[in-house]
Amino acid sequence: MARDKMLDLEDAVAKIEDGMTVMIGGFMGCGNAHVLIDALLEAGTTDLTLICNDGAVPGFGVGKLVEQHRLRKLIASHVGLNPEVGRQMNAEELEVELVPQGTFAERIRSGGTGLGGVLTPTGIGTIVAEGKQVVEVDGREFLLEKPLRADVALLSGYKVDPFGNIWYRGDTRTFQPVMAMAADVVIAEADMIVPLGSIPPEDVHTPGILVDHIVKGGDW
Amino acid sequence: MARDKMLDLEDAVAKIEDGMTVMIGGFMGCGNAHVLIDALLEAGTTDLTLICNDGAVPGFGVGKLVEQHRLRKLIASHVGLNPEVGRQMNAEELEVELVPQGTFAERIRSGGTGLGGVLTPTGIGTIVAEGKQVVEVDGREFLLEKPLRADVALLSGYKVDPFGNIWYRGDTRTFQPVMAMAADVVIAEADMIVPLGSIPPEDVHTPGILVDHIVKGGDW
Amino acid sequence: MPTTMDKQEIRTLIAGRVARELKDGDVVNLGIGLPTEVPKYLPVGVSVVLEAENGIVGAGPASITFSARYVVDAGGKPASAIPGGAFIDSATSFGLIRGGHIDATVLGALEVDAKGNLANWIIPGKMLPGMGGAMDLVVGAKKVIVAMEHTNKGRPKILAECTLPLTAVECVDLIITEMGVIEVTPDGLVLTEINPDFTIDEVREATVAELTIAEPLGSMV
Amino acid sequence: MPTTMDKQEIRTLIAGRVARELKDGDVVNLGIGLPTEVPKYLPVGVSVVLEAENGIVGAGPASITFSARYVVDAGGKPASAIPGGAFIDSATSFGLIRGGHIDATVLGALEVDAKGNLANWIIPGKMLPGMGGAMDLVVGAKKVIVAMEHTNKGRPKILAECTLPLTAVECVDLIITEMGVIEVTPDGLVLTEINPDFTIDEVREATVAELTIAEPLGSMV
Repeated sequence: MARDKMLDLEDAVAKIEDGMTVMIGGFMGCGNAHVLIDALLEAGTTDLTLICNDGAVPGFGVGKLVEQHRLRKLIASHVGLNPEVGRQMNAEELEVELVPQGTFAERIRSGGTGLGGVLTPTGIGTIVAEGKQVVEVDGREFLLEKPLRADVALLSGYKVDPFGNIWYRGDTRTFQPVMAMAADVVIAEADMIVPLGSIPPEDVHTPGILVDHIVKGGDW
Repeated sequence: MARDKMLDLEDAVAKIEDGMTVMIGGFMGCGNAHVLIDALLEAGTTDLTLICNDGAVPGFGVGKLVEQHRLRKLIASHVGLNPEVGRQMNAEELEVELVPQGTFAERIRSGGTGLGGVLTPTGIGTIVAEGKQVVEVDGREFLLEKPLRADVALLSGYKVDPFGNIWYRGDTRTFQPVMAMAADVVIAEADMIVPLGSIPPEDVHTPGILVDHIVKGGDW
Repeated sequence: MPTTMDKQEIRTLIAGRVARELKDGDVVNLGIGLPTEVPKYLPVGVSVVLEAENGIVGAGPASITFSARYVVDAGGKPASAIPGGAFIDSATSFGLIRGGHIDATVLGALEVDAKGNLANWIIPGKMLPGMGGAMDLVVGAKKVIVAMEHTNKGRPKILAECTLPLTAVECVDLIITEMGVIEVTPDGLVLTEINPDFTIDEVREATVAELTIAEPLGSMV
Repeated sequence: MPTTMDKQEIRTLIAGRVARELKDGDVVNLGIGLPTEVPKYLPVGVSVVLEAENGIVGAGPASITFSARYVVDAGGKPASAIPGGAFIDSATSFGLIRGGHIDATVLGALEVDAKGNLANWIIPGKMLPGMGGAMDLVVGAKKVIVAMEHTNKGRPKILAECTLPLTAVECVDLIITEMGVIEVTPDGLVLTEINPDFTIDEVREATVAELTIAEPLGSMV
């Protein structure tokens, strides 16, 4: 089980090709995979579809991907704190799909756990429901929201062991556990690489079987 | 936040009335709320609907509730290791509803998280699908499995703080985190009562806001 | 007299009145802005558990124990977990929210109407911050309290029918403004308390939706 | 000669052959009974990660480090987590299973048919153990390997069409018995390897479903 998944940063971001769909966890930049984002910018990768809760803030985290025009499309729940998102959207340089935050989490979870989608009361009677299937269960209406998946997920863990088990510090966990299940390739940056077995099995937040590659993070 | 939720065992099981629906976590008896089950037997409560993964084994955990004829109905995924379940079922003393284990977990999760149900590929083309709605998503068929809720959930935690935060040891966690969200009243037995703040916030498995009452467990 | 209250006095009045809606032990989610001031005004003996939808149950203010690099609140500001608090993932957080495990949510509004419909996330062509967690919160929380100034620079925000895209339908339970407290009932809006600085006519003038006046009408201060 | 193999030799043969289907690093869920013997026969250099659907990723044998009071495998027997293993809740465990994160599952069958339909959880009126995790496993695992004796005391179990209630439709990829290895293809069942103790005719006689014989036909031992 102790196979080493460590990869150089450049080799890791080389897995991401122009035009791919990428998931990045975190909230308003906190918990973003900052080191991987910087390497991705360095690599020049572009035309990406980003699935991330928000556009962060200018100059921080995924906000940099927006600023440097690396995104074709952003799927998020909130973009208000990064005015550049709105500007690019109005200039038709960036497509934005807004998803209620709870639905956003569940759509990713569905994508990673083999479910056909989510039946949620959220969005019923609003423009979010437009064009979507409504399913009635015991007389109550639910919106069918479809699964989300990505080519690559970029995670940020505090403690990561060589097998890829992740422990997230503070509330950086956010969407990362569901994203770890919903992407074809999962790359985690580790603030700390810890020995195998040093995360108690009960406290592993993301099991290592979901993580393909690990890079050294923390330096941002 | 440090309100004390401790309750005497008898007062705790008095919350459970004849005819109620009760959820109990664990797997083949491991992780069952053994102390609460014994107190429930003592209290004489009967005619219960039990939502538990299995019937455990004779003389152990929820197996005792079966043996002592306290159940009207059992909703479970597996009953093969407790022959008494089959005997009572054939004698029409006990109604048994079998649910695939993954669907069982998700139905409870739906019940606790306000979703309209689960869209699962599991069970399609089998007798499990009989009488159930099939929803097509992008050309693939999914079974709509409805939410499960209970009047009371009985949990078994290893470390529990006075606010009700729970840390489960080993693989006793099972269905307990989803059950904690899907019952009107949640009672946890604690192998160890630990001081508030002693479970690191990242490692709380069930947040205390979900737990109504705590009893001292461990002694079985 | 309305003109005697400055912005901060208005916020204080509203946040103070919201605080009296909360019961000891309530689990509460507070929107950004004015609602975050509510905890300052909780009566003695009342403490609530703050939930931040990005993953804190038992959220607290920024503290040296918790690095801002790893802990922020739902506004993206440095935060902490209080002793006994928990950090959870977003799917679980919104499970709590959608599943009815939050006793109350307090948030602002662009418009509210007679049926309790709420609009607070988009002004087409002008402002598109996104709904964030608001749509889930107002659908899932047991009690939805709108805390806002009664008008937008004199333009009524409490309407017969919302004109902006909705956040959710028939979701608001209570509206608390600097003019009074309005309950959403199946029969429409009921003014249950008034700020004695205003007359009933003044409140009605600042409100497009029809207002029933409770008997007796309480004072909000 | 078939009659020369006793039960344990049959189990050893089947488990040994299943072991050669697994690749280094595979995440594998093993059903109770025969499949649990597979890890003993893994070739040198091949190690797999065992998933137990009740919540262990990286399951190991009973050990003094882990109390049987707190750790059991999917058969309810004392177990452990290996270094680097994780304990997870059931919703997450079946998320892994349904979501295609398990490379292979190995389980027994009452019946399998030409389309890869599987029946292994109920004999109406006789045996009703319940499906447990089997329905999810065979729908979700990337590769479904049925490991079983070729017949039930001479009565064929590999049929043209299953007669018992199904576990899932068209889910089986590979059938491994003491007589040979059978692949389920869109064109039906293909015998790819044979136990040299048997002739093709003997295998066909013990199999109701039509069998295509691979060219060249390999040896399973």
